[in-house]
Amino acid sequence: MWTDDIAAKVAAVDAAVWSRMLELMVLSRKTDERLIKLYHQGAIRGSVFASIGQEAIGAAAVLNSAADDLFAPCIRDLPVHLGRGYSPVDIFRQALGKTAGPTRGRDGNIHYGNPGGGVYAMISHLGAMLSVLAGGVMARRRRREKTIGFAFLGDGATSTGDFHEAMNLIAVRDIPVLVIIENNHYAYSTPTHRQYRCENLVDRALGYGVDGLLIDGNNPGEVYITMKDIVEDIRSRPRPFLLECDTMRMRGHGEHDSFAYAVPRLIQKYTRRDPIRMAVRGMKSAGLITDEVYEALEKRVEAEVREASRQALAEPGPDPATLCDGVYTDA
Amino acid sequence: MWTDDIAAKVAAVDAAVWSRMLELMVLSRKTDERLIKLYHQGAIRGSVFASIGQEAIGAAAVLNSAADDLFAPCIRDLPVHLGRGYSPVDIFRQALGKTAGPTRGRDGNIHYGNPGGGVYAMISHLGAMLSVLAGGVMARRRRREKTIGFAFLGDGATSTGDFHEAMNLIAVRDIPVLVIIENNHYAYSTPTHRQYRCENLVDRALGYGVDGLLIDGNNPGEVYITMKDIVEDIRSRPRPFLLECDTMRMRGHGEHDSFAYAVPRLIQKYTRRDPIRMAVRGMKSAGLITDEVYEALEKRVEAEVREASRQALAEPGPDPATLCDGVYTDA
Amino acid sequence: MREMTYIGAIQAGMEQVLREDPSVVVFGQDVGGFGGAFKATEGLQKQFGEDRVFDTPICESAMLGLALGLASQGMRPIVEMQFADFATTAIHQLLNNAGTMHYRTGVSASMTVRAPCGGGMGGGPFHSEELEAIFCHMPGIKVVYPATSADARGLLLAAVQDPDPVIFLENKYLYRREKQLLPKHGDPVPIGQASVVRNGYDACVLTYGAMVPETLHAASHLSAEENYEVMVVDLRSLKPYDEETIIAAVAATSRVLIVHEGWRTCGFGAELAALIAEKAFHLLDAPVRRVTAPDVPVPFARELEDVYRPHADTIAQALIELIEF
Amino acid sequence: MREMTYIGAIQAGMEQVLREDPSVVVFGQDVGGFGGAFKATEGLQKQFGEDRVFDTPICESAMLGLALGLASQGMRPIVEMQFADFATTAIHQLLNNAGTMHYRTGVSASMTVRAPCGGGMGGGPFHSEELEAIFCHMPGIKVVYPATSADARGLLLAAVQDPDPVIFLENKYLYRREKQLLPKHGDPVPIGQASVVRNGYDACVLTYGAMVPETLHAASHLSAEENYEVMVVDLRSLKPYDEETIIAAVAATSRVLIVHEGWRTCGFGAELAALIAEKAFHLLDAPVRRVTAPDVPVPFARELEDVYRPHADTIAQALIELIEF
Ligand SMILES: Cc1ncc(C[n+]2csc(CCOP(=O)(O)OP(=O)(O)O)c2C)c(N)n1
Ligand SMILES: Cc1ncc(C[n+]2csc(CCOP(=O)(O)OP(=O)(O)O)c2C)c(N)n1
Ligand SMILES: [Mg+2]
Ligand SMILES: [Mg+2]
Repeated sequence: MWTDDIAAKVAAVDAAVWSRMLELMVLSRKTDERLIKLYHQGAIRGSVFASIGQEAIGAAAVLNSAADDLFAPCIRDLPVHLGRGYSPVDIFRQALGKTAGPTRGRDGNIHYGNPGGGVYAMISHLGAMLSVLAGGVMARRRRREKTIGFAFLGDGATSTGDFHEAMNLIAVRDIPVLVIIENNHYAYSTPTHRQYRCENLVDRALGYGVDGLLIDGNNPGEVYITMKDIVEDIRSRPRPFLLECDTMRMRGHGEHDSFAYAVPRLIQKYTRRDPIRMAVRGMKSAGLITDEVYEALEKRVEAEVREASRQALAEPGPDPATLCDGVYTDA
Repeated sequence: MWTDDIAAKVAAVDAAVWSRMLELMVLSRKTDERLIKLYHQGAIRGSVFASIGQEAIGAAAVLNSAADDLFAPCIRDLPVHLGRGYSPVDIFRQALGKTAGPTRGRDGNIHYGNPGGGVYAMISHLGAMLSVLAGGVMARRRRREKTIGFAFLGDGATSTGDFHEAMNLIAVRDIPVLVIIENNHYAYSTPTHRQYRCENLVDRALGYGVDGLLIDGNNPGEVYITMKDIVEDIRSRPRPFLLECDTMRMRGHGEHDSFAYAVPRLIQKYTRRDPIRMAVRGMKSAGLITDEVYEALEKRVEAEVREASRQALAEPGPDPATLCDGVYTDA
Repeated sequence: MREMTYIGAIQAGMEQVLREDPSVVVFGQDVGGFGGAFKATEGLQKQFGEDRVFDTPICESAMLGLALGLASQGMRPIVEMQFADFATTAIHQLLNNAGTMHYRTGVSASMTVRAPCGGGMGGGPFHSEELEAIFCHMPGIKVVYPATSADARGLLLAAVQDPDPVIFLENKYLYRREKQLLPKHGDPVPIGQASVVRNGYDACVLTYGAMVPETLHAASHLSAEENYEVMVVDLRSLKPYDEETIIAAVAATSRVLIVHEGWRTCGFGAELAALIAEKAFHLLDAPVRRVTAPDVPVPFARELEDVYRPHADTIAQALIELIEF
Repeated sequence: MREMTYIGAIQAGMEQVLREDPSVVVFGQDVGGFGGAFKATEGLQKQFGEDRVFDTPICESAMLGLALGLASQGMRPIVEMQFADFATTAIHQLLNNAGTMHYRTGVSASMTVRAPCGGGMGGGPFHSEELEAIFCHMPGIKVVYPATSADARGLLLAAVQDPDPVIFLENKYLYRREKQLLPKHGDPVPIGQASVVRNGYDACVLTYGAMVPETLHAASHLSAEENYEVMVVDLRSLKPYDEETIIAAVAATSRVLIVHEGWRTCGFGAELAALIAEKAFHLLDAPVRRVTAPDVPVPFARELEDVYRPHADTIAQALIELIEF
C-alpha cells in the first residue's frame, strides 16, 4: 500500500512543501555546523550531537504534522525543534546553557523540548519517552480528537525494554503514534549487527500487531510522501505505525567521538545520498530551484545562524541563586 | 519444518517416555491438588499458584533435557521442579516455609529453584529471569559445551521490557535457549487481547531474528516431539528458539482468586483437552496403558503426595535466630 | 458517617476524585473489571467506564510513562503498581523523567502513583518491600504514607490535587485492619503535615505506616505498666516531611526513637536521625535510636517475618532502654 | 612503578584480573573495540578476545541479568554501565535478583557492576547522578567508591574476588585528575576499610569519591589560614562501611562533618549521621553537619553546577562553623 508508485506521488508534492522542507533541512544543517564549531572552540560543555545526514526525517515529520500534534524527538532531530517553534537562537541557548534557553541552563545538548510546540524534552534513558508521548496523545485526543504523536528512536534504542513496553501498550490501546526508527547504522560505536539479529527493525511490527514499513530515510520526497499517507491514515483510524528509515549518522556519536570505527564505504555511500543534496537535485530536475537560488538560501541561513549564535553567546547564564527554584511547581 | 507429520512422530515416541511423562504430570497434578487443599485449610501463608492444565509443557521440557541443561521456570512449572531433582516433600516444605525446603523458609510458593538440578529460583518480577538463564548457559558452555537453557514465561510476561531485552540479547549472541511461552489465555484477570495486539505471540520471533513455532501445549505428544526436534537443533547449532504453547490456566491466578472472570467456554474446551487425559487417551489407543494401571498410578502418587505433605507439615520452621544469616556469602 | 477500612478509604477517595474531576483516570494491571489485586478499584470501571478506569499490560515503565504523558497535558492520572516492589523495574520513569520534568521544562506533572507495600502476611521478598527511602531520595517527587483510613483518603485526595508527582504508599497490612468512621465526602489532608497521635513527655517516637499502630500499642503498654508517657508522631508525609513537628517533638521529650518497617541502612529513619543530629542536637538527652527491619530480604516464613518486622514489644523494649538511658 | 590515572588504574585492574583469572569477562555497551565511552576498557578486547570482552545491545536489565547468570555458574563478570544513571532502568536486577540470590538459594553471585558517576563536567541531569544511597539500601549488595588511583585498582581487584555482588562506583571527575605512582601489579584493597587520609583533632570529615580531594583542599587551607587541624576520612567502602574507623574519628575530634556530592534527603550522609547519633552521641561536642548537593536534578550550566556541587570553599566554611560552634 505504501510502496506503490512513490515516484509519481513524490512528483506531485507541491513547490511550497519542497521549499519549506529544503529550508528546514538547511537551517538544521547550518545550525549543527555552527554547534560543532562552537564545541571545538570550547564554548560548549559536554558534547554536541549532530543530526547531519538525517534531516529529511525530522523535516518530513514536521511538514506532515498539525498544530495539535505531539512530538518525542530523540538525539538526531534538530529539524523537529526548528520546525515546531524554536529558532536557531533557542538551540544555541540550550547548547550554551543560557537562562533564556528552553531548559534555562538546567539541561544541555539534545535534552530539551518545546511544550508550546508540542515537543517533549527527552530524558537520556533511551526508549523512555515513547510511553510519555503516548500519554500525551491520549490526553489530547480526549479533548480535541485529532492529535497524533510522532516518536523518534535510533536503532540502538529499540533494544531497550522501554521501547517494547510502550510499543505493546500503544498497540493494545490503539494510540495513534507514528513510531519512527532512524536506523543510522550505529548506536555509539555499536553497528546494527551487534544490536539486533532480525533482518530489519520493521520486522518487529508484526509482533506488536501494527503496520510497518521500511523506507529510504535520506530521500526527502519518499519520506515526506510516505509519512503523509500514514499520517492521514492513523489520524482517521487511530493506531500506531512503525516506520523504519534507513539513514546514516555522518559524524561521531557526539563531537567528542573521533568516529574512527566508521566504515568508509558507508560514509561514501551516504555522502552521495545526502538528503539536502537529494532534495536540491529533485527540485532542480522539477524546475523548482536553481543553483543560484540554493546558494542564496545557504548564505541567508548561514548569516541567520551566525547572528543567532552571536546573540546567544552574549546572553547571560543562569543566576546561581535560582539553582533550587522550580523543582516543584510551587517552589 | 516442525509441523510436518507430527502425528507420525508422536506415534514413534517410545513407551518409556510416555510413561515417564504421564507419571511426572500426575505427580505434579496431585501435588498441586494437595497444595490447594492445604491452602484452603489455612496451612499455607500467602497463596498457592497451580500448574494444573499446563503440565505437559514442563514435563516435556524436562524429558528433553540433559543433566547439564539449565531451567528458568515461572509460575506454572511444577513439573520442572519435580522432574529436575525435587520430590513432593520439597515442594511442600517450600510452600509451608520449612527449614529443610529449597529456600529454607525465606521465600514461599513458586519462588524457588534447585541449583543442583540446574533450576533457577525465579524472582517475581516477570521476565527478569530470561537474561539470568542466558548468563548461566553462556557460562556453562564455556566449560562443558552442550548446555542449553529452557526458559518459561506466561503470555503476560511477554509484555515486560525484560522479556524484550533478553530476547534481543540472546538472539544477537546466539545463546541456545528454548524460550517457551505458556499462553494460558490470562495474565491474572487480563485476557490476552488486552495484553497484546499481535495475532500470536510467536509473531515476535521474526522481530528477534529467531525461529518460532506455535503448538498445542495441551497435547503431550506434540509438545514432547516438537521440543525434541528443537532441542537437538539448537544444541548443535546454538541459537534461541521461541516456542508458543497454547494452553489454559484452569484455576484462579492463585487460590485466593475466585476466577469469576473466566470464560466458561474456555474452561470447558480445555477440560476436554486436559493434558493428562490426552496422554492417557493416546497411551490407551497405543496399548501402553489400561484404566487399571492408570488408576493404580493415581493411587500410588496420591499416597506418596499425602505422605510427603504429612512429613513436611511435621517438620520445623526456620529458627528465628537465623534471620540474618547468609545475606552475604561469608556472613 | 460510615465505617471505612483503610483500603475502602482509598477506594472511596478514588471514587470521589473520579466523580468530581473529569481529568482523573485510573489504570494499572487488573484494575478494571477485576478491581485490582487487592480490590482497591472494585466497581470503579463499572461506574466510570473503560475510558476512565482501564487495565494495562504488564509494563511498569510504560505505565509510569503513560501517566507522565497524561499529566503533562493536564490530566490527573492515578496509576496502580500491583505491588510497590515492581516499581523497581522503572525507577528511571520516576527519578529521571517525572521528577525532573518541571525543573527542566516548566511543565507540571500531577500524577499519583499508588504503591502497595509492606509485609506481615507472608508475601516474601518480592511482595513486601518498603521502598520509601529510595522514593524520598528523588528530587521533584513527593511521598506520602498514611496509617489510618482518614489519612488514606485525605492524602489520596491531596495527592491527586497536587501539581507534582506524588508516590502514595499504602500499607497492605493495614488494608483491612485499620477502620474508622468517616463522613461520606472526604477532604484533602495537606501534604507535609505530621500528626501527633499520642502525647507524652518521656520520649517520642517518629514513625509511619504499619508501625503507627504497633507503636501506639507499645505506648499504651508502657503507660499502663511502666508509667512512661510516650509521644507518638505519625509522619504521614515523608517528602516533604514535617520538620517543625519533628523538632517540637524532640524539644518536648529529649529522647527520640525512630521506627520503620523498611531496611535499616540508608533507610528513611537515617534521614530523620540526621535531621535531628543536625538541628536538634542540643535538645537531646540520649542517643537517637532506630528500630527497623534488618538489612535482609523480607522473609516468607512466619517465624522469620515475625522477627524481621518491628513489633509493639520490640518497640516497647527500645523505648524502655531509651528512657532509662 | 608508573603513574596511573584513576581511570588508568581501573583499566589496569581489569587487565590484571582478565589475565590472572580465566573466569573473568568484561562486557557492556561499546566496551569492545571502542574501549568504552570513557576508554576504561581500551585495548582489552584486542588483548583478550571477543570471548572475554564484548559489546552488548542497549539493555541494562538484560546486561545485569546476564552478569548474574554468569556469576551463578562461577564466572566473575565485570559489567559496565555506560553511566550509573542508566542503572535506574534495572534496579530490580540488583535489588531483587542479585541482592537476594544467596539469601534465598545459597548460590553466590560474584559480579562487579562498574558505574561511572558524579558531575562537575556539564553532564546534566542524566549523566551525573550519584546513586550510592539507593545502592546501599539494598540487602545483599556491597558498594565501594574509590577516590584515588590506588584504591580504584585495589577495590576493583577486591570486588572481582568478592563472592558477592559489588557495585563499583567510579567518579568521572577523578578519571583523569587523580594520578598516583603505582607498582605494575596491584593488590586488593579490603572492602569495608576506610582510610584516614589526613590527621587532625579539631574536627573530622567523613567523605568519599570526588569530595575527598575537595575536602583535603579545604583541610590544608584551614591548617594554613586558621590553624585548624581537620581529620579527613575517605570511606572507600560504603556498604559495608567501616564503623570502627568512623567512631574512632568522632572520638578523636568530637565534631563531625559529612560531605558528599549526592542529594541530601535520604542520601548516604544521613546513614552516617544516624550511625553517629546512635553510637557516638556521647562523643559529640556539636551537631553533626552534612554538606551535600541540594535535592535538585544535577544542572548542566556551569553557573548552576558550580553551586550545586560542594567545593573546597563550602566545605571549609562549614568546618569553620562547626569548629567554632
Ligand atoms: C538506557 C540507556 N542506556 C545507555 C545510554 C547511553 N547512550 C546514549 S546514546 C547511545 C547510543 C544510541 O544509539 P541509537 O539509538 O542508535 O541513536 P543514534 O545515536 O544512532 O542516533 C547510548 C548507548 C542511554 N542513553 N540510555
Ligand atoms: C514486573 C511485574 N509486574 C507485575 C507483576 C504481578 N503479577 C504477578 S503474576 C501476574 C500475571 C502473570 O501472567 P502470565 O505471565 O500470563 O502468567 P500466568 O499467571 O498466566 O501463568 C502479574 C501481573 C509481576 N510479577 N511482575
Ligand atoms: Mg543509531
Ligand atoms: Mg498467562
